[in-house]
Amino acid sequence: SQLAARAKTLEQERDAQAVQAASNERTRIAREMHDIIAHSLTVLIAQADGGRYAAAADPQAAVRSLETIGEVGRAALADVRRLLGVLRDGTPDESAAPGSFAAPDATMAGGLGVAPTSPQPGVEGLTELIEQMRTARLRVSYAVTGRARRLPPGIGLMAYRICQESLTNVLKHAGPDPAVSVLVAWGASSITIEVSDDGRGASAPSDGVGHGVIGMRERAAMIGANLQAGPKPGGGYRVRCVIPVPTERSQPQSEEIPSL
Amino acid sequence: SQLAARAKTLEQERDAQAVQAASNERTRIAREMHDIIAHSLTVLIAQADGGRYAAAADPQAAVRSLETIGEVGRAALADVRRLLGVLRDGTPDESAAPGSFAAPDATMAGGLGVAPTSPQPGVEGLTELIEQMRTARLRVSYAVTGRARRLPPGIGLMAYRICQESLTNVLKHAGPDPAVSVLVAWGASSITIEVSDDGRGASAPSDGVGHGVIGMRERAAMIGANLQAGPKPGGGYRVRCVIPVPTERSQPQSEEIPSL
Amino acid sequence: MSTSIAAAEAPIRVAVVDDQALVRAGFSMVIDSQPDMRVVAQADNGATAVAELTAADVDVVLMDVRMPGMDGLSATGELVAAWHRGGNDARIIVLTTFDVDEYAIDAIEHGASGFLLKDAPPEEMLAAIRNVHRGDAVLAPSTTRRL
Ligand SMILES: Nc1ncnc2c1ncn2[C@@H]1O[C@H](COP(=O)(O)OP(=O)(O)OP(=O)(O)O)[C@@H](O)[C@H]1O
Ligand SMILES: Nc1ncnc2c1ncn2[C@@H]1O[C@H](COP(=O)(O)OP(=O)(O)OP(=O)(O)O)[C@@H](O)[C@H]1O
Ligand SMILES: [K+]
Ligand SMILES: [Mg+2]
Ligand SMILES: [Mg+2]
Ligand SMILES: [Mg+2]
Repeated sequence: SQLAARAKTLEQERDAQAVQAASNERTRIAREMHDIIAHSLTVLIAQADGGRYAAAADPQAAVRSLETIGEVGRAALADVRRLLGVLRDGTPDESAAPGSFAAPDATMAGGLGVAPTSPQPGVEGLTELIEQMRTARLRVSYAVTGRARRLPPGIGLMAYRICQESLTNVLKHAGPDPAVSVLVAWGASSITIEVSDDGRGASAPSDGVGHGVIGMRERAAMIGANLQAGPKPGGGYRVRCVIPVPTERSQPQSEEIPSL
Repeated sequence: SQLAARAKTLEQERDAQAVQAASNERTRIAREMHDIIAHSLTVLIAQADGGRYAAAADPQAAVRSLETIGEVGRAALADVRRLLGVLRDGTPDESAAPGSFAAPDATMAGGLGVAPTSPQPGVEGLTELIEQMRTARLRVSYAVTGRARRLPPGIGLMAYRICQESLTNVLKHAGPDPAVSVLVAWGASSITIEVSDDGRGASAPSDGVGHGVIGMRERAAMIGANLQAGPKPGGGYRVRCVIPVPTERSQPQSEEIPSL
Repeated sequence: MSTSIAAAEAPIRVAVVDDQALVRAGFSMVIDSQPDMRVVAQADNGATAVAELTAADVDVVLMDVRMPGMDGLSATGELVAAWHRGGNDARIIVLTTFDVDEYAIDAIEHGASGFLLKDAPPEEMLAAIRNVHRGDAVLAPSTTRRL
């Protein structure tokens, strides 16, 4: 009967969604963990190494590094706490729970959705991120072209995460003392993020098990952005992501919306 | 009606299982993360503070702490990568150094296993969804206006979920034998989704605890879409969502992208 | 010899109980850097702590919650009971990484005098040690607000 057919469909859907929900949950958490925790740890390690070498000439450098490590470590632990809070009781994520509008969509947000206290970073957070990298003794230049405007939070977070992972990768893979440039270019209907360095590029050793670039590609694909990452022909490495964003004209509720 | 009741039961079961699966997964990961990452961060912080305080009397204490931090940080990073390997594909990353990571893989392999490869539904999946609803004796009309084009998967999925939840709500709340119309209108830089019925509307009983509409609103907000849902003045209920999408001109890699 | 009152007073004798040696070492460095306190004992789980601290000459114990074997809450309960019987008024501050609300109440019920997050700034930890030694109760600021 028709009712039985519908019932069967719903049953199958139910089972598939259970599997899908668990799997999406894992991927989502994996991405978020990677970007938050791996980044902090890399900064901590760079600080520890840097402070230790500098201490030979300047003992106070060791103490300054320890101060930074305390701060970055505490911030990372706060992030872990937030992530765990979400994991434990799903608080900020309640909406992803019951209802057929289930977990898969959470991936779109690029992460953990609404954080109760600390807002998710966006493009405006890049200045601070870059400051932090400079503290870790990375030479970073930062330029913004075009006219900045408000972005939907999911997109802003993604732009931030791409820079964060790319800069982390520079610290990890580009070799000693690379110069990096970060560029944010606002176009009429896209924003381009580019992180480019003059380091080891193609000759950097790789263990082939990284999750950073995969995560960036996944985030990008979710919102129809195009991401390229790889060594540059003349040396160095570049990550470039072109993210389509609503044009100012086409913000919701403009005149373009057909009236139904 | 009997149909609505049966559909509702199955829907609830399906949702409950998906929620349960995601929640089990979160609990498990939360435990792993706490044990691995939080412990490492705690060590790093304690060492940073200790070295800093001890440095006043013994400058070498700072250097020793920095050494320890470098080592612990590197081990933690290896642990994070192993955890990520497990999260992403259910197998711990073999190439990573053996270490403190206990065996969650048993749970994983036995349980929900490998990430399924089934593609997420998009706007093109609406035909089938509506067919399903018709099979379940719901009277649905379906119209598409404007020129359809490819959407980023995240946006297509969102459009699909909005229809799915709205039609589910019609089954649940609109009363006996409602007529529903689903409209998808492609604009130059937006896509509008509308699901409208002539059922009980404002007079439908509500227990005030639904997550469907809240979930839709949150997802919409993430990508800068505008969602309206509510009873219609003349009776019935309507959900309407205007989603900004890249214009055809502005697809990634078009001429608009500044060359960097 | 200094004639100041602070130096004349005996330093606060502190014990550190945590399953992670590097955490114990870090806390000990902070504590030992202070003129008015010093670490006199360490233990890496609850059972060892009970065995070694019941009769020890100690004023304040920093006690981790999650440890293999006997956890820090059970150890706190046993130590406080034993000290009470022996007329010893040593105090315990329970430390944890997470679960602030859950453990804070448990910790107090088990007889702890204070509760702190493990990553509380060192100044806060030092102040907590001095406060409970003086007889004041100490809760993590975030906890006090929620209780
Ligand atoms: N700035 C860079 N310079 C040179 N090589 C790079 C750079 N960024 C990335 N790579 C190369 O790309 C590989 C993949 O990067 P990815 O971020 O995915 O992994 P990872 O950094 O090795 O590990 P993870 O990010 O998971 O901790 C790296 O192993 C490295 O070989
Ligand atoms: N088509 C409709 N006709 C009449 N009322 C509706 C319709 N759709 C939604 N509603 C009303 O809006 C409320 C909220 O809907 P929502 O989807 O958020 O919750 P729910 O369907 O009750 O529960 P859940 O989706 O979480 O299983 C419903 O309880 C109902 O009162
Ligand atoms: K001392
Ligand atoms: Mg990386
Ligand atoms: Mg609903
Ligand atoms: Mg412990």
